[in-house]
Amino acid sequence: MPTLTYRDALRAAMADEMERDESVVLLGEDIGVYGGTHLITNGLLDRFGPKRVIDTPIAEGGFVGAAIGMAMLGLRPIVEMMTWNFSFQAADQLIQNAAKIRYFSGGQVSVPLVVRGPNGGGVQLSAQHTHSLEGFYGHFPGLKVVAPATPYDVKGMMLTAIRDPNPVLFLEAGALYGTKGEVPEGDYTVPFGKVRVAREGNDVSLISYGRQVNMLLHVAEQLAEEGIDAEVIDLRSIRPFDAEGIIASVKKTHRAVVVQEQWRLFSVASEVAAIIQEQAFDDLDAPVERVSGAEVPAPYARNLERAAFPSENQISDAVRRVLYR
Amino acid sequence: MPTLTYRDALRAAMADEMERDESVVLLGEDIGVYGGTHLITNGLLDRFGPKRVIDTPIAEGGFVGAAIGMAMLGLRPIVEMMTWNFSFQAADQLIQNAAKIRYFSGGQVSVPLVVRGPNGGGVQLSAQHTHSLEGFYGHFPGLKVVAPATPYDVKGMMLTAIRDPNPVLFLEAGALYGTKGEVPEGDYTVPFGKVRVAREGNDVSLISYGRQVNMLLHVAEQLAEEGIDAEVIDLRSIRPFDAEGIIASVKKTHRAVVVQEQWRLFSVASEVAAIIQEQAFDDLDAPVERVSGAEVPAPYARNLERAAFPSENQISDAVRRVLYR
Amino acid sequence: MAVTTASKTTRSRPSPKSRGTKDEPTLSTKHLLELYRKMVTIRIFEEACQRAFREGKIGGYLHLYIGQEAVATGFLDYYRPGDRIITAYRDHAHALLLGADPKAVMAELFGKGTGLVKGKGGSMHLFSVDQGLMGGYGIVGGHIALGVGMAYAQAYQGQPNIVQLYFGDGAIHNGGFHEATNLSGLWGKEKLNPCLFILENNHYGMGTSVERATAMTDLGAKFDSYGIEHEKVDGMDIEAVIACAKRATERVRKSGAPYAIEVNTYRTVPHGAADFIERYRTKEEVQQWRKRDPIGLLEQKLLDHDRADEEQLAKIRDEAKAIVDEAVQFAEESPEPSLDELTTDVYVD
Amino acid sequence: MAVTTASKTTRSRPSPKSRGTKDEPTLSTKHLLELYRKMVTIRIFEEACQRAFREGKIGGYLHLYIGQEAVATGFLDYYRPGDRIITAYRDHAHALLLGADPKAVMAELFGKGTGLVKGKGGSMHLFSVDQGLMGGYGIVGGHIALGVGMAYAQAYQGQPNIVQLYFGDGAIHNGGFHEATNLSGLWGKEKLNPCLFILENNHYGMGTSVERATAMTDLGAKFDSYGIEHEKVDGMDIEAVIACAKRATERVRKSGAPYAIEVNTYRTVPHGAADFIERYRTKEEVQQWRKRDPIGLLEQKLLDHDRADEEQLAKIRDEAKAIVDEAVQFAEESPEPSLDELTTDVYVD
Ligand SMILES: Cc1ncc(C[n+]2csc(CCOP(=O)(O)OP(=O)(O)O)c2C)c(N)n1
Ligand SMILES: Cc1ncc(C[n+]2csc(CCOP(=O)(O)OP(=O)(O)O)c2C)c(N)n1
Ligand SMILES: [Mg+2]
Ligand SMILES: [Mg+2]
Repeated sequence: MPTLTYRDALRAAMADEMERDESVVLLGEDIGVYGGTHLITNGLLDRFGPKRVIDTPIAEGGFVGAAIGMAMLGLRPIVEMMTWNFSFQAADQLIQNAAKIRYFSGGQVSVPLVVRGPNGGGVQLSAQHTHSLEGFYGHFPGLKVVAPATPYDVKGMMLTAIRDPNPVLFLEAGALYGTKGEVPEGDYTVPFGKVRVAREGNDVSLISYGRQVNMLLHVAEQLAEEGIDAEVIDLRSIRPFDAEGIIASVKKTHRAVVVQEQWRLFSVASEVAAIIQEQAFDDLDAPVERVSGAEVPAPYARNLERAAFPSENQISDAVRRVLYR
Repeated sequence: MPTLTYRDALRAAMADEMERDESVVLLGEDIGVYGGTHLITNGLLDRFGPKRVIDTPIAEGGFVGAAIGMAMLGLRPIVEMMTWNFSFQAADQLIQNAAKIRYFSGGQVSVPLVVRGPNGGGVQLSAQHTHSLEGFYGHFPGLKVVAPATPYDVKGMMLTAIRDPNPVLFLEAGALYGTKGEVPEGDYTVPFGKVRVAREGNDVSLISYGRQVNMLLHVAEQLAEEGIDAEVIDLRSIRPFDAEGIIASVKKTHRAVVVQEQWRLFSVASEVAAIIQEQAFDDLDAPVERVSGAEVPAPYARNLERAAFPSENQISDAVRRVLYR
Repeated sequence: MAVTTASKTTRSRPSPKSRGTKDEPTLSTKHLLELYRKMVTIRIFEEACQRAFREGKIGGYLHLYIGQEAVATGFLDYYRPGDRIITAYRDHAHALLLGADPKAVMAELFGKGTGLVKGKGGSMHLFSVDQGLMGGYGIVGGHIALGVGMAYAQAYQGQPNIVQLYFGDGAIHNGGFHEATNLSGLWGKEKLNPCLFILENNHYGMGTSVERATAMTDLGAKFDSYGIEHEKVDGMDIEAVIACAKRATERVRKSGAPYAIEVNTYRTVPHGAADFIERYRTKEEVQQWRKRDPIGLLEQKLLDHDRADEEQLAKIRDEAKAIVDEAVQFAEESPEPSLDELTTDVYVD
Repeated sequence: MAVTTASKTTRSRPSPKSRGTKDEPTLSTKHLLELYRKMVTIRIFEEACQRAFREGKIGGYLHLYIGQEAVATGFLDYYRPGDRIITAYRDHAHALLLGADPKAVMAELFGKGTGLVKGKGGSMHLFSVDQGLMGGYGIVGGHIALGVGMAYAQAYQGQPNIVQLYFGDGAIHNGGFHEATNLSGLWGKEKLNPCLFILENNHYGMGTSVERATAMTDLGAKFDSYGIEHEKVDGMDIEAVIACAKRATERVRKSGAPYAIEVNTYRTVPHGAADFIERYRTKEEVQQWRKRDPIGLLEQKLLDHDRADEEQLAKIRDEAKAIVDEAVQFAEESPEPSLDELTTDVYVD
């Protein structure tokens, strides 16, 4: 199987579907002439022309709203958020329109929209440019929210997203754009709502999504040396939320550590812990541990930023705690 | 002690503080000439004049942003969100500026801002006008988020909010504006970050905030007839989040039911359940139960809306489950 | 608020001195009577809503179109199959004019399962997609970008259709207006935005007058910032609206580019059916505008120029009343939505 | 990108034919040399940042002011104690001109505890409140309303001060601009908004030219929608900027009402220090603008009119270079922030 970067796999999915389906159009800031600030859309303007690769002014609310209108008439727009940090300016459109129009129209319209872009931190972008918004948007029924962690998944999930008749928020891990992995050529899809067992294990379930999954795999290797056999669960999709997949793992391991870059309060990890104690209460041998971002806006300085995000040590310490070691 | 409505107690707090402190100004849509669409600011324009009671155009992002700028120079603006449903248009200002400026300025500025208004549903306003956003905003460090449930608290907490040097999102339960309660005259404050034990009990902790607290008190009375002695905890403040207060109650009752109007995923109830299993794991005799709003945009029809929100039956059933009755 | 019943309507006819109807009508009698029937039906429908709201049969927010009937009636006279209509929450008239069954519209307001959107949306969210109504929306400024996107899609798909995008004077100060109209102007340069902006300037956003919302009160001129040409029209004179609508819709259809109309109109009822105090405007002001009531003016014109007699008009009003009464009865008798409906239409599965 | 070093700067002086410096300078030699020193210091500072970024000593986003020096240098020449300055993320020049210690500014970019904001904000978030700098902000359109609110607060508190509010051509299409400027115009009618809008039109928002962002490219004229008067100025000619700044700041200070300047300028470096490909503009275009480099133009003027000789200018550049070198050394040697700083400044306790 060919190996591709996360970036190229993402581009391949969009380009392939644009070849197949005239109704797919791209909108966003500097996605055309500039080539995309993260080069995700590089070359697509030349291939598909300005009617389908639409450079927009800096008006997130406006072009997301316009894309919703396009989707209501049967186009399949893919909107690039240059980064998800700018999506707060489009929150009204995403939450009040995209998520709800189907419902308050009594099912008369659908909104086959994809909004995608990088999120998460790690490169010193500081407070306004560092957010992990899976839980923030995942709260709203009517939206689907996914967070692929591998080149394989990003292609398969993007194809699923474009073909999904519902609005999909596609939160990419910007830090992973350059990472490589095996990616089949041609058409394949990865369904939403099913976790991925990234590593099988019996002693503890390490649960996360996006870029932390790689960190968990690395921690799992280290733990193996201590004789701890960790299972790594990649949530993949935040809404729909695969409680079953999580519970299946915990019923096997009886212990769980949930890791996320986002803040702890009212977050994805809160839900994972809540669901586990709800549905696997008697199987739990220890409280579910959470390792989250520090409860501060993201700092700029390298050392502070490092301290603000989950570290491998924090994770392995949490693992030892749930194993009472 | 005089009895006041929630509405009048709220107005009294703002008016009293405006008398005391020249730096307090009000901004919002139709808060002046119109008297406030919920009459919260009724009469204040005549008392304090148009420089301090500022009617704004329909530009939530603009006037919240302006209020942040005012606060940075030492004013103490209180912004009315006609309803919190409109705050998505100001989400960028609240999350990117109000919450973070102090941090990314290295502590050089503070933002003594209050943004207040009704939230929650129950009067058939349907999908775009029915949200309970405590968890949504509570996720962000730098903000304080509170949700008073009684006339006594709404006055005491508003005074705390105005005097707080940090941005405070004050989420009122619109459905409670007309409810009456004892409210001391003059100056008193209710601190943030401490739960209120609305009813003492030993068998189970019923935990919520805002308008559901009254429902819980009513359910508790009914349960008493079944010989179930329920404690009712009013969270009062969502960030800061009083884990201690919650844990203290659960260590006594060993059982908890969390109730909220907002959606279940990534919510306040998720966090309450997560915290309890984290900090009171061995004290729990049953999984924490959650009763939340249905995972749908709010419907208009009366019967559908009723079905979309937590009911007394759902709550008492949950109580019986945690008591294995 | 004094409810103008259908019969009272005639009384709100202007007194000779204030007559604006000297010149011959330009439209055929048939056409004029048809427009009269439409406007009267809307008026009577809205008045029935008002009563039902008072009786607690309609919940939530209810925004009536009373006083503004000539606007949608005129512009939608140039609706062509395939055109898309989008507006805010003051949307009953648009649905009725596009041919939605008054029974289904009223049932929606009553929150019944037979409602236009199954009782899920209520007054603010009327949709009749097959008839071109892409919705009523409740967030000020929020629907404008949607209309601009629809216009792009129509052009992209090579349809000969346009979007009629209605919004209020209060929405023009919202960032949503600015961002969307700028996109429309930009895309219009490539003939990719056949969008007709219809700014219903009824002089107030809730209780805030235009003068208290902006330092630049020539609202139509705000389209200059986006390279979108515009004109103004008297929204109380149905013939003026018709003439404007004809030109404007043809222009947009031909050019594929946006165009804007500032309609000078007035709501002679409170902002919402729940409002009663109106400190923000005087009774006199409302009275003055009532003299230019679009239905009253048309009646005057029809009578002055012997295009119709009292009897004909009364008959039309009675027919309209019958339709509305039937709609109310249907709504009353319709069942609530089934509880299964709670969880449907959240996602397309 | 070819970095213009201070010495190269002189070489970027316009060739005789393109000379825009025929007429006598209007400012005193002392003043001109002071302005030269300021602009050169900014230029050399930015060039040092560029190098440090390449060496990985500066992280995150880094936006340089190269080519635009005359704008902030001119307008801040009329800064008065108590005035408030707010801008976007291209903010190094503003901090230096307001008197922030270059050492602290550079240390901030290096993410050190001795930084202007303790290493917490980085390049995009420079604050020096005591000197009037109310921040650099990273969200396009997001800071404009803040400046308008500050102007209100100053008037409310009866201070004789104004706000200088800087933003870019890309921000003007954002709803944040529309809502904030409308409030400014409205509040200005009551003398409650002494705000000077300084639109730095460098012709591109990242890679998107003004022509590709709006159908109406006279950006200054967009202020008409808000009842705010405006003018344009050549941002490459420091004397023109100074003359404009004098008038404009006095006007706003007197009137308590907003006023807007569209500054015609250009960034002769890529949008961000990390960018290298620039498909969106031609080398020729950049070269043309380099001929009107504000520093080069001023040098030319000084020399043509014998206000200074090469030697003097070289000396000023060397002094500036020494200051910047010292700042870099200080930044290098400064310690990282203490880890306790992670959790401070989240709330005022
Ligand atoms: C973003 C937002 N803010 C506030 C409101 C509350 N609100 C509903 S209607 C309205 C006035 C709108 O006025 P206008 O646009 O002129 O329409 P009209 O009611 O006059 O038809 C307001 C402020 C809202 N729905 N959305
Ligand atoms: C709301 C938002 N969207 C997108 C971005 C990404 N971005 C950063 S700078 C920039 C261009 C801004 O251009 P302009 O306002 O002209 O300022 P300039 O960089 O030219 O000084 C963009 C799109 C952002 N910071 N904020
Ligand atoms: Mg209006
Ligand atoms: Mg620019």
